[in-house]
Amino acid sequence: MALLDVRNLSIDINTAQGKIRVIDKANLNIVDGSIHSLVGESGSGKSLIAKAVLGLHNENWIVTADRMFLGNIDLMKLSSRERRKIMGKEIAIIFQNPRSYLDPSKKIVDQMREVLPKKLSAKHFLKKMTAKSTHQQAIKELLHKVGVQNDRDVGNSYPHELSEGICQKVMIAMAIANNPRLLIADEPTTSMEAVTQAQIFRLLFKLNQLHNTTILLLSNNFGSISNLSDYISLIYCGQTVESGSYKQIINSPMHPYTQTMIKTILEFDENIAHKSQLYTLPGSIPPANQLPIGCRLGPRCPKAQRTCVTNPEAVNYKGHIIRCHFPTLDEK
Amino acid sequence: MFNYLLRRIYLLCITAFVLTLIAFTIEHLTVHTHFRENTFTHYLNYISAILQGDFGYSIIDKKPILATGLIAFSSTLELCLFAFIIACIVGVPLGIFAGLYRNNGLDYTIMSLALIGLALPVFWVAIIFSVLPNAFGWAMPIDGNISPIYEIPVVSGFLLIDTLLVTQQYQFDAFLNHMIHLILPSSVLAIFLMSEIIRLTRHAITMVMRSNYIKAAHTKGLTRRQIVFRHVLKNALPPIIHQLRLQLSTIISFAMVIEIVFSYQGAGIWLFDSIQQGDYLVLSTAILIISGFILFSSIIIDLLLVFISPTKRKSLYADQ
Amino acid sequence: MLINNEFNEQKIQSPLQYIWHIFKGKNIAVIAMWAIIAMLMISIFCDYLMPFPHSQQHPDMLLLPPYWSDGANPIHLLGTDDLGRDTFSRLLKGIQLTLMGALLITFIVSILGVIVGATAALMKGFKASIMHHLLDALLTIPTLLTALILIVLFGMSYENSLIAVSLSLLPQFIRGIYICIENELQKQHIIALRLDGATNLRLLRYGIFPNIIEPFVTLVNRIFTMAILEITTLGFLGFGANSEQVELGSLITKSLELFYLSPYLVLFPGLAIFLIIIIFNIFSEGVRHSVIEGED
Amino acid sequence: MSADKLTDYHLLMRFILTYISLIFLSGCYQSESTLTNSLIYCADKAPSSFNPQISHDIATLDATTHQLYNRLVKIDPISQRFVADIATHWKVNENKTRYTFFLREDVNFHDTSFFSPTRKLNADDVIFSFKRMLSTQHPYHSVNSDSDNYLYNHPFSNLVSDVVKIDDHTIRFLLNKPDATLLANLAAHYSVIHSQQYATQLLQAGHPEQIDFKPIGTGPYQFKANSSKNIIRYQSHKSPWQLPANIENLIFDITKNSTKRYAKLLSGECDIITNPASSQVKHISKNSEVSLSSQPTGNIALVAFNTKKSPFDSAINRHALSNSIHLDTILEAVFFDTALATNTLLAEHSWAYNPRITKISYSPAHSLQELTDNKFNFSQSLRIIAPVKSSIFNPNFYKTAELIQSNWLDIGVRSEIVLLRPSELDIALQSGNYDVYLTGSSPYIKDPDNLFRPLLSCNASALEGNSSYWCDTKMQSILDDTLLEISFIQRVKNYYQLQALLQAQRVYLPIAHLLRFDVFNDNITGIKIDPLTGINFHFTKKNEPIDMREEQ
Repeated sequence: MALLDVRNLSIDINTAQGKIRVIDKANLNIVDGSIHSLVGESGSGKSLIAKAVLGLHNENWIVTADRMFLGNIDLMKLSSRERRKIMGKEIAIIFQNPRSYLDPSKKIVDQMREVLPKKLSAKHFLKKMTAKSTHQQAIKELLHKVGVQNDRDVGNSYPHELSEGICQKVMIAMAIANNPRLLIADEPTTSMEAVTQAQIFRLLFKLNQLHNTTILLLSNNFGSISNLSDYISLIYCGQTVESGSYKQIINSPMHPYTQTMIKTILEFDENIAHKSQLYTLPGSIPPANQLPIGCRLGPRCPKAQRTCVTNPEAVNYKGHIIRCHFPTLDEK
Repeated sequence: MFNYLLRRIYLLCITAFVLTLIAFTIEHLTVHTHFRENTFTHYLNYISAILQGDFGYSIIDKKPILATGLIAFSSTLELCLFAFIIACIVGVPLGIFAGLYRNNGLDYTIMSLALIGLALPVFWVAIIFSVLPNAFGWAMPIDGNISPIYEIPVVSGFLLIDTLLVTQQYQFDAFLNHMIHLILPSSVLAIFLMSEIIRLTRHAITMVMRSNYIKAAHTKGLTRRQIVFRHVLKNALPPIIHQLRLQLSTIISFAMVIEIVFSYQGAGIWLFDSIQQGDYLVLSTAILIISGFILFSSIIIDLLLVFISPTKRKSLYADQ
Repeated sequence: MLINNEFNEQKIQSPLQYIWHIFKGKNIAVIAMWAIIAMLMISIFCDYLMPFPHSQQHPDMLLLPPYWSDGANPIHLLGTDDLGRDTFSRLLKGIQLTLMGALLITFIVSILGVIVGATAALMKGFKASIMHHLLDALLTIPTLLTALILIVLFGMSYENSLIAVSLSLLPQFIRGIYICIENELQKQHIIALRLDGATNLRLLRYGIFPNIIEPFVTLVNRIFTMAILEITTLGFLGFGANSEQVELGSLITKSLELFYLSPYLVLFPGLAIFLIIIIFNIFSEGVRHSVIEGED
Repeated sequence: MSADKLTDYHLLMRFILTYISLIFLSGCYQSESTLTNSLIYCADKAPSSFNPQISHDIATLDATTHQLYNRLVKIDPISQRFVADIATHWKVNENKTRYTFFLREDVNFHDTSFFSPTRKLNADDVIFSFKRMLSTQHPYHSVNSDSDNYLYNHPFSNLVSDVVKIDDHTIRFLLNKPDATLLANLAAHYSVIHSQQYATQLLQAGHPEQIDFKPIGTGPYQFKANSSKNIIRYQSHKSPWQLPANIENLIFDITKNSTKRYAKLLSGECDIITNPASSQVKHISKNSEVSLSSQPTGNIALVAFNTKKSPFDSAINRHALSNSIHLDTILEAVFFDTALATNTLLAEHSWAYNPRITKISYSPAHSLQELTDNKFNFSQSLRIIAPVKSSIFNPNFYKTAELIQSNWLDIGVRSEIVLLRPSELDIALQSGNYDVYLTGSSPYIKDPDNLFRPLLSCNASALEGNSSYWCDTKMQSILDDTLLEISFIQRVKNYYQLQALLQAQRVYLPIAHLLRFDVFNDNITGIKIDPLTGINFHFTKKNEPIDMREEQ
């Protein structure tokens, strides 16, 4: 059953030069209990989608969508108060460089107490005193769950005294405090070294397996997340070009953009000639105010034809959705 | 932490030494111009005289300058403190509102008020304020720190404290009278201080609101007011305090001007009268007292900042 | 690849033109700019603009109210003072003295400040620490106190008060410049310039100054405001202009005694000071915002 | 987002409400008890000392004469005749050379923190007080006063040869030659009675100068403290021999700025103020809540021409230049019509006033003509000097000088104004390098000799008043004979003749006779102001402020 079902979501931002359609008919279908990764180059609008889903956008964005459902809740019709409740309970999000997302002037343990479910973080003073020990216990447990063993001194220290890796773990702990149904991870590991990256991915994977929390992973590094996620969808300049299960995407990429993405993964077993050119698409990503009409890969697409000027329709091949006029259908 | 304190005190001594140098040159140029023996020995016994607290005697009333100076300066501090409290009570909330609702009606009105507050010449506003109560018919006193009816023996120099020590004779009348005398001058000083605080708070709040941890707080589902009170204020405070410390000397010079208009017996009047009567020895003592205080309070504020904001503490450890 | 002619070619403007383009957009700031120009014109040509020489007495018309209240004489636009001298021309003369004085001070302080500040920032080792400590000590003394001391040393006259105020504001400016340059020096592009073997001067010219326009404008504005306030305060306390010169501050003291008879004599100079300061502030806020917008 | 905005506006409203209520609360603070039994008098200058014998400025007189001390006799304000004070009655021998005074027995001195008397007032105290001024061997003669001070020993030194003690409560004055002005001098502000016991106590303590700064007397108020140089506190006499004063503590608050004094009166911080700025007198008279009392004083503002130097050595030049000054503008611009215009040095209310004096007429054209006839050198620039600070003679010397300068400029006579500090002024007066000197004169007893002698007599130096360096044998002889003249009518005739001569020579150009203004709130009653001896708070009563009373 689809946990998060987003159909034809488009976001217009009115800037000084007029209205720009940043996200053009994106659709996203996240299966409950799976790890769904949304891959796109930086600036392709994937964190915009996350913000739109969370309702975090500010006034001058115009969000229109045919359907945006979280389970059976219609996110479009929620008032800000209900939406805020949803954000606390149902959806959680973690960001890129985690240290800047932790309040520098507060201890970790105080920040975590804020996030604990309401019945635990008591309101009036007396209950607060007695509840202190239960909080301590809950926080200790959460930190252990995310793999932070020395929870006592991490709890009492300030964000600037912790490394990026531990900060990310603390963010994750805070996110899963209310065991949300959906955890959105917006490029959680880009600013970290390889070792901590692997740790974080293993942690996310463990969370998914043990607690069945569906994870929406936003990333621009196709290689690192591909073997982790069950479903992958690719996005380019605000248009979701292709999405499908892991096997479908890796084995039979249909959209030229997916093919190039797969080619960029370096398997070292291939014998690449010394100093040979790595494969890239010609040209570069168009700036926001000069987006090409129709399929936005148009100018750079090796198989571009005249008809690419019109917006391609999404075609579903047994769960493998593709938006291209000339998909390479291999009949295998 | 300890050697941070040590380093600050070391800096303090050097600056204090330079201050005594400046004070000595001024005294040398104005009062003791006729000294024959070379200036170095003269400077030495000047320093030894200061260390024993003997700043010389004023030619007007033959009293030791240091004593009168400290008492006068303490009432200036009272004025600044009172004005600071008023300015904070009014300025900080306005600054927060201006910061939260940037670029809409409320923000523009508050910011234009702040701009006007900064542009008003202090002595002119003091004159207007000294005539205002009479125009509106309030019986608001406009002169001196306390009505001469009350005889207050000087114990600590701070009238707020001294008036409380004489309650058996005047109950709370003296204390109340002094507070009423404080209202007008401190509200004039508060205008300047308020606009300064509003400007600083708004700047700090906008900086904090843009930071990532506020976005994270939104995602945690906290209401706007919870976010403001729990996260924004605590992080916005240190830059405000740091900026105010730099403004301390301007605040004190404005306080002195206001005192002269309201003839409020503080350092301003003390300096003004002694210069009028040609008693220039007072100048070098005034420098030492006022700048000494500013120096000392900047150290205290630094320490306060270190306690409040852990990030400052990080820069502190990193320095070793 | 595909140069589609639908999008007009963006003319690359020089940074100054770009800032000017943004500045034109802010109409309040433009109004303030025109007001400044008008005020400069007034103070430069004030001797010709004045209806009467500022010290000419009209014995028959004493203490006239300004034209809008009854019993006023339209020749004297803003009425006359107790010796029959025309308030409007004294106000113009006052504006000339105060504004010109303040502009002179700001000019001198900014030139000296930049030179000393830059050398202080670029100096290393022992010299820098001496400069730093001297600056710290000077900064703890309130500017008004320094001005008073210098007045006592030089003697009380308008020119001395200008020198005193400029000397008292210099440390503030030097510290401001010092901090700006200090922040710039940490930035990578300066290190890059240094790696190219740029001499200090070239470093300043190309690396630092173009990037510190915004703090520079704020500093100059703050120094100008403090200069105006201090000149008028010294004039008000009687240390600045002597009885001849009609500086705005001393104008207020002279007519303080007549406050109950005709309050206008005290209100007008105060309003003039306030107007000068607020116009300059609005103008500099406008410039500052356009510079900031220009950058990002 | 909008819901949060509403709640924040509530927050803002709540803040504003609290501030407004805070300010209103501060309005009603006046507490009853300390208000009615203390009186605040805002003077314009601090007294130079607390002994009218050695300092004669009006501030000292206000602070001491009626408050701290008593004299042998005093003038009854209504009947203008000499009435008993410490001396109950007195006898005079036929040729008016011996006066005998009989003293009261029940007069006791002030009992203060620094001195407590053991005996009542007797003849020794009176002898001590007068001998201090008369004999140079007296231990206190040169205390606190430079001996060559002309005003200090003049009134008595050539008037009284000796003061003799007959018994504990009677004393006798022996005069050199018969003189009618003894009683006037004894009623003057400077013949006050000090305590001899206090003097000896101070002498033993080695601080004789304290007698003039921590005074002990017999008046209704006693000196309590002089904490800062701006506040003087008095307490009512603990064991008063006269009617006790009904104000418990009297406070003198010295406020130098006249606008500030008036503002303090309006704000209730001063009950009585003296010498308001002349520009504000018109405004004060229109204010209904305060009452203005004006007393004609003998003080006169005048312009002194330096007759030693050309061009003012010739009487024609003096006449011409005096007639070219428009006195009415000076009256209006400097004194704001709060002084009496005058053509003579002597005030109208003096008994020796000569009404048949030629008026000064403002005729610039005629005086220009006279100057050119007298071959006046127009290229020279006259040097006008004046004190930098205002004084009781003239509220603003600089304004007066400016007006004279512009008047003379109209007829082509150039002049420059030089404002001098007191020390520079004395040097300029002694050296005489000035043409015109703006000054005034303030006689301290009613006798016309007290006005004319310092201005006109040859042996009076420029510092003592003769700033015109005027010495004319005829006038000198008139001055000296009238002093010894006994018959009243002859003295009047002599002074008439002197004034006629003075008007012909026009040595001084009188500008105006000054009034003494005092302003007090309506709830103050019983203030007596004598222009020569100062203010008297003995019978002053202060009932509740009027607005309080209406509320009850």
